[in-house]
Amino acid sequence: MKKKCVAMLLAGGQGSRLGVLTKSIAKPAVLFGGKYRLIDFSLSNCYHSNIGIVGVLTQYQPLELNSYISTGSAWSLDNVGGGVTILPPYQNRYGASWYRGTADAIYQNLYFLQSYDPEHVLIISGDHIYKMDYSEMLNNHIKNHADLTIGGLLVEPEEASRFGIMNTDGENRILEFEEKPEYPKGNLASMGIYIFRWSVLKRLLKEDGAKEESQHDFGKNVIPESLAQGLDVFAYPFMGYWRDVGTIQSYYDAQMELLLQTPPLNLFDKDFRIYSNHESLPPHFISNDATVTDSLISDGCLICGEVKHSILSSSVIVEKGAIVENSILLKNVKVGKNARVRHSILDEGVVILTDEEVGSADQSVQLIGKEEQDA
Amino acid sequence: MKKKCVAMLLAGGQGSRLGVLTKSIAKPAVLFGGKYRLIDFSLSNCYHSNIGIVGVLTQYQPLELNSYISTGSAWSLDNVGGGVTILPPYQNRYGASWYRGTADAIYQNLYFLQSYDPEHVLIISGDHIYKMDYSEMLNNHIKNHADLTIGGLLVEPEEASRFGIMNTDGENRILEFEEKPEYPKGNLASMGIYIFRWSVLKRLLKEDGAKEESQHDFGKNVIPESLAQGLDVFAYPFMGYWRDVGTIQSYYDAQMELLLQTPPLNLFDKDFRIYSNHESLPPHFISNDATVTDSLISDGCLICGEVKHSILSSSVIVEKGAIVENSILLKNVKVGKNARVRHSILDEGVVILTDEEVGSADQSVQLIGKEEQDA
Amino acid sequence: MRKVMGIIFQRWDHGLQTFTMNRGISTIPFGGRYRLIDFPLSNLVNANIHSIGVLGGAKYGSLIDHLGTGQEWSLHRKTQDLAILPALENYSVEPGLYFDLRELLPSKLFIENQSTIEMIIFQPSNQIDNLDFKPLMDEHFNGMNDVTIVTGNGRIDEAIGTPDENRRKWQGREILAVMVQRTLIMQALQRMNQGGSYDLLNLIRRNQEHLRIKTLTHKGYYREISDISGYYQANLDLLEASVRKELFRGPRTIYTKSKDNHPTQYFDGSFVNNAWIASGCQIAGIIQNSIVSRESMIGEGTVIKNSILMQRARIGKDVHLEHVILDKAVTIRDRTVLKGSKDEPVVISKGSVI
Amino acid sequence: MRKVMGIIFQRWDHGLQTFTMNRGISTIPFGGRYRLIDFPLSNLVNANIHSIGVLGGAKYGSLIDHLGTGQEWSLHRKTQDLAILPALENYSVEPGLYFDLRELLPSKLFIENQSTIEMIIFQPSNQIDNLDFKPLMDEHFNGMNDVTIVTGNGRIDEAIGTPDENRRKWQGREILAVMVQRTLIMQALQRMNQGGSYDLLNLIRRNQEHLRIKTLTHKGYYREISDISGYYQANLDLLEASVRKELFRGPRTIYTKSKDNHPTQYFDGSFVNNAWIASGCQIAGIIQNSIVSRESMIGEGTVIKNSILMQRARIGKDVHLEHVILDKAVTIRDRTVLKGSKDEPVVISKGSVI
Repeated sequence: MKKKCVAMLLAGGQGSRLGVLTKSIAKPAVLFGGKYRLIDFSLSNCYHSNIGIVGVLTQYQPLELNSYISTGSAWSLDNVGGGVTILPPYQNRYGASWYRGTADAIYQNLYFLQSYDPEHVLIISGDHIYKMDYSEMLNNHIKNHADLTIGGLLVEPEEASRFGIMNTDGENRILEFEEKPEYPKGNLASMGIYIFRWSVLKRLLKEDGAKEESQHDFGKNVIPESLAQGLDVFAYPFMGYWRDVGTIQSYYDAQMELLLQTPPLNLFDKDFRIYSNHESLPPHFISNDATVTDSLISDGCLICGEVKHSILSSSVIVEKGAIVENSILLKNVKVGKNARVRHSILDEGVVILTDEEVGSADQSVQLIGKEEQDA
Repeated sequence: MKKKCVAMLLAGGQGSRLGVLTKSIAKPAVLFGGKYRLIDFSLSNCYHSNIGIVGVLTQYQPLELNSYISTGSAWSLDNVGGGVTILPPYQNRYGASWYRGTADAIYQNLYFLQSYDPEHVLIISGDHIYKMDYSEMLNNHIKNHADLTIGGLLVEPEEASRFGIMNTDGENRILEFEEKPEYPKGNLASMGIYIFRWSVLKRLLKEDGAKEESQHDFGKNVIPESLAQGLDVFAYPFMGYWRDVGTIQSYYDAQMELLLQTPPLNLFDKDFRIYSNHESLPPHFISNDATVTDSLISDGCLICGEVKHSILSSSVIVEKGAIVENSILLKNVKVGKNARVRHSILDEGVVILTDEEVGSADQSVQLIGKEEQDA
Repeated sequence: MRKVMGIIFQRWDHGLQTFTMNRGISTIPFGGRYRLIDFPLSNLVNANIHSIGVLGGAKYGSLIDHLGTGQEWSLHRKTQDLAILPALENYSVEPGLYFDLRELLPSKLFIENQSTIEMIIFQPSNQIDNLDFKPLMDEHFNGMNDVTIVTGNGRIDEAIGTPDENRRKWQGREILAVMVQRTLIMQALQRMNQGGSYDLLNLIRRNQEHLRIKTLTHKGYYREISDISGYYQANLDLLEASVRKELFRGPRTIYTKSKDNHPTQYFDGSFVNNAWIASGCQIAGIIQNSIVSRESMIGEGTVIKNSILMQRARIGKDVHLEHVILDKAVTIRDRTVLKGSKDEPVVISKGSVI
Repeated sequence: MRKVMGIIFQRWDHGLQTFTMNRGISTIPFGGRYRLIDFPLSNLVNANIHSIGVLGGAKYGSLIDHLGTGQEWSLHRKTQDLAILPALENYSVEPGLYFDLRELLPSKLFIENQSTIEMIIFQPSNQIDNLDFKPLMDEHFNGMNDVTIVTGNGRIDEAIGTPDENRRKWQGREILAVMVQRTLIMQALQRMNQGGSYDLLNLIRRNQEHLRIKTLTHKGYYREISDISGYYQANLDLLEASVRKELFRGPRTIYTKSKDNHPTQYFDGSFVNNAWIASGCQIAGIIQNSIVSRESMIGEGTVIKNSILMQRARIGKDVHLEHVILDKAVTIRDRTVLKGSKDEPVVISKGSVI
């Protein structure tokens, strides 16, 4: 059955700069804002964009991610004859191979795309925080008769060298694309969101797959090649909220913004909801001895101490006399009596003992994992 | 949460002796009896045995199999806090590796088992045709205080050298295990169904994983090692219907048995149903020009010719004047006008042209795939 | 994206009472594996309408069982795509009304809350067709219509007739669906407390001078199922290749709750001709010009002609059935003979043993 | 494996009518995110009982919406684990009966068909407890009982009382559940056409000489919810650590339809104490000794004490609520003051704007 647009979501990344947070789970499965996982944003965007078929490419520590995504029903993406399909690396009669890069991951699953034979293919990743209706970008792509359209975001000029930078003409046609340039000429950065005409993508990937010297990466190989071939490549400037949470500091900052009186990312918004495959847990309980202020508290928490300007994921316990400030506590963290936690991120299941102190207001954010504790 | 028994289903096999049938799908995904896939039998057995947690290990061409299994809801196995989990090979921070053998596949997923910390682990494969209540075998295993119990079947003595043969004492304790012996001493064959005490399995797999010379296979390495260590290893003799459909001939024969007036495997039985993740299709239609006798016909078929002693999967078309005899037609096969199909297996999507003749009563069963046709 | 709501309502079941002792009209089995509601519901789903209310009525058990969470129709529980709307207590559908808006009163909030909805499509639950609502909706919106009425084309209308010639007609044609701007429905529901009219069609007729009303004609196949003979004929229509093709082989699927049955088994000596046969049957006899539903068993020497068998028929040996309709789970003993006529088929009610 | 069936029935809702205008008693919200039926239903699921019938009654809309296909309770559609059983048309539950078997008549087939079932557990839908049926079932089967009656322990029974002292008692204690061999229920249903008795408890009393009847006592927490003050008190019980622990932190989960909400946000200046608070709330005010359900908003300067807020309360600024129960989606304007007493809390009905 022919489809207009099918999405491929790259969810294989390790995200090694997030340290212990990605020790046993892939980056798209990292918790955010108390109850979400990073991939919720891309999958919810697909739902709101009316994209009914999503292939999710996994490779690194996929167990938790796979069972989290399941059939996609949490994002209303479990349609008859479509929905979410998880695409791990696989073995066929010619052998077995891991995904060697973002482009190779799609290349190895061309047969999946072929089975839907879409007109266009949307390629996104599962580790950015944003709300975006991809169907507007698709309309733009179609209107321009583009072979490739790249989502772009204006970044601070001093940050531009961290991104792929697109230099465009007045009609958003991309004249030049530089991956992480030392001396950027502009500040329109690629968001890693691509819409390809399917026939073009198929050809480009086959060509790229045959090149031994290629790193099989969209930013480094396929995009520059498209421009070199003189294809019609356009940018689609995106004006909304967007955060890359690839480092501990950016992961911390993006979450703390949720505590503002009017957060730039409104997760209470009913019109563009971010869905998640949440656990079913009882309400949280705040005891007689507790104080909670300026915080996000999830289901199943038991708060008997003081919680200030912090985000608590589900089933966190804060015992009597304990103080938690400016911190992010992931699932099942336990803070013992009279302990003090400041300016820290505590990974799932971390236990802070009675009277223990972690973090301080002066240092940079401290990330504490279970392993560090055991060591 | 601690569980009594968790099942691990090995579904990574290629089944290369089934030729084109497993070109693009794994053996457990091969069609059987019109609408089933081989894995339906093991998964339905799990449901009837009240085993709520099943890890499915996939590796070879898993796409169709993964989406077929989905959440396990087709077998009522999608329980909160359990159900079916698909376990593909994966990458972690130490690297990536494919499953090197049946034992290695379980070894690489010990953390999955650890998360349930069961008392016992049932290991089964996804490519045999049988109905079995594993809970009876489990009770037996517990009653014997066994470290390992192996499902066993009496086979014809002349076939014994194709199997792992167990020589037992009067109480079913296994004294000796020989993998495919040239001169078998008995005829109690291993069905490849194992129940291990979890603590013992964990230790054996860790030891086996460390041995460089091991093929990491249960039959070749782990079972002999258990006996060598003097563990309590018992056989559980199974008396019911069981078929291995690893060759074209056995695949054909097992299905043709379904057409007997009283088939040895009754799939109309309501008390021990075999479930499948079936497609939703309209009824089949038998036209004025058709004759259908002694056959199984699936949903969505359109029969205008003659069908005798054959099994038709869904959406097969048999045009006017065509004759189909003693054959198995998989999904979406089309037999053109006045064509003749005898003693053949036609793979999914095969088209037989007008007036074409395939197969003959004298030859052995002929398997026809799309590729052979195109060539 | 979610601008249109669909509402499917129960109809007066007087002509079909043998079938509606324990079920609403919307869940009468049809065509071997479907229920009547599958057709209007699939019409909505195929037009990408993801906000659907189904009037449940008093005998709602089979409806709940059939619809489940709507999964089979790609309707999702999380985004609240499908709701079974309870009718007023002690309320029963009246004859002669196109759609009684009082039925919607307990669900006023359901309509009120979905403030982004612009237009509502009303369809009856007892109609067999495969309507393409997409172009109809385009015409409604592009024409800035207040009301768009979808009618059948005259010829079929005259051919089948209806028990009450005055109802469900517009400009002399039978009405298949009505599209109305949501604001008009909200107004009508508000005014009802003040004694306003409550039949949707009367309401439209009465206000036709103030409204922009257009009529569109569906050229394809349709049948209204309001009595036994209409039910019988609509089933037998499925033996026509053109009808099967339009309903089941076109681009728009008719979805239903599917059952995981074994393929149908034909034994030596069976002889089947011009028949539409669902899964899970075991057939040893002769079947001609008939519809056989799931899990039916037909014994040796038995002859079944021009008949409709609903699910789980158990037919013994040497039985002869002609022009017969069997409701679900009927058992017919060996050597029984039942013969009706084309115009008056014999009807055997659910669970009977004959 | 599937030897036991559970049936959950509606109760007379006279004392709770402010809550049951548009819903049955079984779907009254409780404890921030639950509905009453979650407790008996989870009790059955936790005992591995996978054949459950729930009486739907006339106001079944919220029940269908809440139960869906039963997924959240690990009940499966394919193996037909959960059925919503329609009551007789125009039938309403009478007071003073333990369980009126007439309600089961339309579902006779549901019980008849499941011939492998040996025993049926009957539970009311308006009871808060976390019963472990496994040992109770063992005692029933091992003792070869015909009937096993599960009662509360006396002390709590005397403490709460019931509007009608004569009903739902056995040997002076309140009845939490009754287990009856299926054959006895089948017989009773057969005889009902011949004018037999129809109250399950009367039936048992009348035949007690011929039956093997045992009584077992549940030592843990329970509350029957039959009037406003009982409802109020049972909610506030959740502020006790021991009750929370027994109901929600033990080995047996209470399942419910869960909602995918944002975590609750506390703003600067909020002050919350001894409170049970569900997800999706935005809290700027002061809350003490209260239960706050999902998606409630509490404005600055507002004080809420000893109150129960159901879902989607919208409370403005500088409001003062004490001993108040708000049904779903109530809006309270700025500076409103509402005060009830412990024995007579103020109750505001669904959707009100005050």
